[in-house]
Amino acid sequence: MTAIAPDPTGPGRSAAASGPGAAGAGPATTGSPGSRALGIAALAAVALATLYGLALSPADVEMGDLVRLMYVHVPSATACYLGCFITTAASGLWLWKRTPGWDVLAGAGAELGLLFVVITLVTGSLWGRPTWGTYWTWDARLTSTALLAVLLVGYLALRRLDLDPDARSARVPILGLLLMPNVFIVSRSVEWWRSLHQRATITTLHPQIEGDLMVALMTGFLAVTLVFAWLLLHRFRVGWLEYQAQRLDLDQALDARRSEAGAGASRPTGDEEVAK
Amino acid sequence: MTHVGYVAVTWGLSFVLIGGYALTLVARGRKLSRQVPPEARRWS
Amino acid sequence: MPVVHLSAAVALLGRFPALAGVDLDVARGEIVLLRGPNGAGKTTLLRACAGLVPIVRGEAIVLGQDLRRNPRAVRRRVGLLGHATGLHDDLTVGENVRFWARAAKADDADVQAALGVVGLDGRLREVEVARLSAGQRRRTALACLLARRPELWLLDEPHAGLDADARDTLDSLIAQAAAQGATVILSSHELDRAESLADRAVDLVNGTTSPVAPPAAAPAEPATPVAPVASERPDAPPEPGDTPAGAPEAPAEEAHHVA
Amino acid sequence: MWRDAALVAGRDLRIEGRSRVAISQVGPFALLVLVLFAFALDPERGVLERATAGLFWVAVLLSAMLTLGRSAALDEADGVRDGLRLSGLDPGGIFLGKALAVAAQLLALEVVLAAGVIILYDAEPTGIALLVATCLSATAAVAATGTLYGALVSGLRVRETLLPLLVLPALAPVLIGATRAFESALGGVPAEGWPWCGLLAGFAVFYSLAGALAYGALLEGS
Repeated sequence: MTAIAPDPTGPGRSAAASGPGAAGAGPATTGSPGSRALGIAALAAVALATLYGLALSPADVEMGDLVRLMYVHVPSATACYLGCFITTAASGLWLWKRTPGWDVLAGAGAELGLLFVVITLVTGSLWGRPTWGTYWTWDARLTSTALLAVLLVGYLALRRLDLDPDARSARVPILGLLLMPNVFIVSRSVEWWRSLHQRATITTLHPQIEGDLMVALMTGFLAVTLVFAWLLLHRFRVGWLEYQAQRLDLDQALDARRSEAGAGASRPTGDEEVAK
Repeated sequence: MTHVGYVAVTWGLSFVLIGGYALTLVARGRKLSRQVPPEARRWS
Repeated sequence: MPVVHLSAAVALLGRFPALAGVDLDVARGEIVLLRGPNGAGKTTLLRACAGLVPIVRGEAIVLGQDLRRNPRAVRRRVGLLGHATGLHDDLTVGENVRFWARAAKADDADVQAALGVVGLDGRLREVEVARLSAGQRRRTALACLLARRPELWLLDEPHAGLDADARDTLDSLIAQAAAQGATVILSSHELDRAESLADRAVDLVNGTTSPVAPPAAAPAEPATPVAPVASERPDAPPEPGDTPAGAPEAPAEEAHHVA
Repeated sequence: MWRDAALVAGRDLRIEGRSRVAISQVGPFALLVLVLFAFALDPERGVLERATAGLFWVAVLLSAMLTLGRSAALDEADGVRDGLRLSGLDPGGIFLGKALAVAAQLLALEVVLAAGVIILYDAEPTGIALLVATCLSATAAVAATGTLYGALVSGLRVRETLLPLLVLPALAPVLIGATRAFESALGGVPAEGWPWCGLLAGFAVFYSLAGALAYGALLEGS
């Protein structure tokens, strides 16, 4: 997260600063020495989490080995909320500062949010099948997560339509700004709704996790956080490149416009003062 | 280990989804990097 | 202080620079005609003066307000008659004019007067706009503009679709408004009519105020086809001082056309 | 601002009254949805009676999509948006006016639908005050949210399909709250419904404020 230091005027400047002299060297990628270090750390954390989550930690007393799903599921859910939060915060900052970097960051957050919400939903249903005997139940958390996925799909659908960065209207950032409040209202009301009827069927979703299991969960968090940061950094840079590639070179376009052939005056350009 | 299938599918699918997304990101980054002048890529 | 002062103004439609450097100064009470072929940027220039298309480069002062900073302060004092009429099909003529007039805080007397001037105060007043002819729609739109009493009139081909009588009425309205201190910028393909109405004309070519050749030089130039000159001028928007340098452009274009 | 809101609301309602789309199409559509529910859920098994509150609000939401689409389309005709930008009307006022016009139409629709569920589904209202309060606050919530989202998608070619995708998930809390409140009022314990009614009112206030603040920026985008 901090690696990208959302600085719209100089995205990735911190990463560039960490590797002076790298300019122009190597193939053209979105990678930088900073992002490579982050990537290595993320891969190491993933390896550690896999080791702990699948081998070193014991099975849970109640859930058995199904607890190993939690090490993916819970950090993913956190990551998707983090993505939504980034989108809302960056949208607000775009509306305030109007610099393109914030808009790119808002899009990156939403896309990562969607990726992790899909993982959350899939792992949640996979956990539900052996636990409740069904892939889907109208549990408050599952339902509000599904709605969150739809909200993200809607935001990205609007975003896809409104691509032109120079003529960008405020509608995408306003929808992005509404994302987090919507997520909050939806999840609160859904939880209130479900708690009235089903007496806490699913409090076992987050059972007491202690000891080695806690260590495994923490390595899961670490891995997902680092992976999230790496993905966000690269998604931001891809978005920035898209912005640069699409950005109108105004000087060039103006010259082209002034020298347009064939559209010249079809009339004598006579006196400026027209006889009255 | 109980429920091996569920555990394997969960972890495997997560790896595939995140890894696939990461690969597409890198590929998109490479493609776009060639279209954009180097000074636009302030990180390299 | 001029009512409209544009200097090297650039405006984009999407990613297309519809205005690529416009210099324009219009004094209070003037009637200025915009000339230029299709696609020259006349409509965009009028809409930009109304604050509907943002000016992204250059200076733009309209009615004493900086258009780039504060377009909303300009808009309510401007009347725009464009290709789109801004009318609601399901409302009658009178209801349409009253809605826009009341939005601009004009009263019903203004509405009545405006409808009378354009000849829509009779039976047509109660007719839904959907059932009007194109010319009647434009007269309704003109009534909306009149009722708002704008200080700056921006008329985009106001003569189009009007019959001869209505054109005469429109011309006398424009002259009358200018005499009372309103400022008018219009574009028209009815050049004879518009040129006799306007105090002066401004030529717009390829989104820029094309430099005007001296009167004697224009017809006398030999018809030598020359490649458009503008591409050889890497300097940005034409400054007022650019005019002599760009002078050959106009005859060259003309020669091109003749050939 | 309120003067501008009244002016815009008057315009929208006058146009709707003139074109009669609300009466001749949206209302019958809503009743048709009620009948379709009856086909889908066998009336003999008592499902309809138990689901009345939910079906009522689903029918309202589906019909509201049509009303909202029409409300947004009004400002896209022939330069009307330019006219609004030039008019000097307060953007917040325009938003409130449009939302008020939508709310008035939805309230009329709800009266028709209420008659429909009483006749077709044999519903027996017990808490009239709660019913009315729920209708008012839920309608305000739907109108404010829908008008804001209508402006978000205005001018896009895919407006009609994108609007439901964006607005329906955001309105999920309204559906939940209004349905629970109605269940309490239709044979339940009315006291249990009032907190839901409060949620709806809060939702309506939030979106009214958000819309009034955001509408100016949305009107600017072409």
